Amino acid sequence: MPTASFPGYFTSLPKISEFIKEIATNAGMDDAKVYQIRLAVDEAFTNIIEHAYGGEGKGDIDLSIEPIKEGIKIIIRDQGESFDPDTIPQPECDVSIDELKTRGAGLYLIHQLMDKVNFESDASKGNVLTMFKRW
Amino acid sequence: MPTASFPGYFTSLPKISEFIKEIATNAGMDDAKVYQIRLAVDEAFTNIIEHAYGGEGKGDIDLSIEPIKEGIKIIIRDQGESFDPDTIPQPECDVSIDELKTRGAGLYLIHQLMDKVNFESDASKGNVLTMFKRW
Amino acid sequence: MDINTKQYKRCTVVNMSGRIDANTSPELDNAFKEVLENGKNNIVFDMSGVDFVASRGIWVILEAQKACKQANGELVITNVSDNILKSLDLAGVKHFVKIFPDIVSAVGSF
Amino acid sequence: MDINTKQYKRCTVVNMSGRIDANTSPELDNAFKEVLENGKNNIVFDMSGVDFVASRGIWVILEAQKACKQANGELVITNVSDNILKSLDLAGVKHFVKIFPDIVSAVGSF
Ligand SMILES: Nc1ncnc2c1ncn2[C@@H]1O[C@H](COP(=O)(O)OP(=O)(O)O)[C@@H](O)[C@H]1O
Ligand SMILES: Nc1ncnc2c1ncn2[C@@H]1O[C@H](COP(=O)(O)OP(=O)(O)O)[C@@H](O)[C@H]1O
Repeated sequence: MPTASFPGYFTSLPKISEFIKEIATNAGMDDAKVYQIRLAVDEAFTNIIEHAYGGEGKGDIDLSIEPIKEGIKIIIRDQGESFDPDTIPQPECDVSIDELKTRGAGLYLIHQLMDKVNFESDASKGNVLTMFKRW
Repeated sequence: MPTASFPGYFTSLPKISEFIKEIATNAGMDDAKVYQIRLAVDEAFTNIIEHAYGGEGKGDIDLSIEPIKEGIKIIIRDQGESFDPDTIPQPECDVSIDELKTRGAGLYLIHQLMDKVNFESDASKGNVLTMFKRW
Repeated sequence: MDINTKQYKRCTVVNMSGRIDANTSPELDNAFKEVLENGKNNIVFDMSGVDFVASRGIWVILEAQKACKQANGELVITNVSDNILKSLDLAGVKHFVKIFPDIVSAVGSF
Repeated sequence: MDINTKQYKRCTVVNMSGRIDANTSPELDNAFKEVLENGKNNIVFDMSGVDFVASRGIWVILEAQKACKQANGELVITNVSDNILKSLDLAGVKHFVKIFPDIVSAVGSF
């Protein structure tokens, strides 16, 4: 199972994207789905840096990507603050451009892009985000 | 010396152009000059159909193209009315668009595009336009 | 030869492919006239597909420019190949018609 | 990443290449703000060179749209790749921003 650790900087994002792209493409995932996984992982990393660690350079993020029978499984771990995603409201798009609060689609996109998303916080293991995308 | 006879219709023009292009290109003329020869020949044919024959379908036009030491020589013959090119005034371009008489650059272009141009009328041979373009 | 016309907010793009000579220039002439008859007087003539222009073609372009200007509009041309550009220059076309390097700047000029 | 801006008569074309993510979106944000500070409020964002857009990029686009509209202008986007288009659709971008298939129709819409 390919695993890598990335420093919690936004400059890691293109490297993470390439890492996912290579493994998912070689595993046989089609281009559109590879893009969707890359985007979900990018959103997750950005949130961890910004919200769990509270900024860049506060900690590493571990990524593992595992092609399994039904699809590709992604596990992302960090040692930052934990949070409960169920408390986060969905973004609205039924509003005019002036009313639009221009933030907050990351979590929403992750759920839309991936077939399964699970978030767990554990005092010893830290935060673990597990995502799954079908072939 | 490649020679061909074309019926005096405007639909002959693309064929004449291809004929020139192939021979001049194969003879080693560069693309820009080949284009200039094609344009001069096109203008000459159009004038012959329109002015010497007074319309389409009135007679044939003979074309010969001869690569010589210094360049390419073109001879165009028709059996139409003869004319004296020296009597034709040069087109003006020092005028406003409204004053511009929008006709009459064919002869001017032929002279600009080719290095030598000679027109002869002869009762037995008809009209002979000889043009020359240096390599 | 193939002529297409596309209407944008402030101009009409006319594009043609192939040769503009004594045989085909009447069709181009008609295409320009149709645009003007529809009340449009800003024309971008996109020459990306044109590979040969005889003086008949030049006159059609200049006639169209005349008509556009008389209707307070303008005709501009774009995507002119090097060979054609040289012959348009010989005929003095640039004194009467703006030539843009690409269609975006031509459309964006209106 | 590379951002270029080109002014036309009625709109400014901004194009960017590469990724628009948390790392690079501030530069795009600045480019849009600069256009608006120059008194221009019609923007065509040409995404032909963009190969990845994260939600940060989407917000930059929507913020720019907000600012354009407040100045009585508009931002439109064009040349969006299929993958990016799908994610913009998920985020509901098309409710707020017109998407044109090519830059000529985008520029020609102003
Ligand atoms: N990994 C995380 N750790 C802590 N908080 C998070 C995390 N991911 C998201 N959040 C919280 O959820 C909110 C919504 O996240 P998101 O939809 O990605 O939008 P944004 O990050 O633009 O605010 C964030 O503002 C933050 O409060
Ligand atoms: N081959 C020819 N035979 C007879 N008259 C010609 C010939 N070529 C040109 N002319 C005369 O010269 C004039 C100018 O020709 P040209 O410059 O080609 O412009 P146009 O043909 O558009 O009038 C023509 O109007 C015609 O009177």
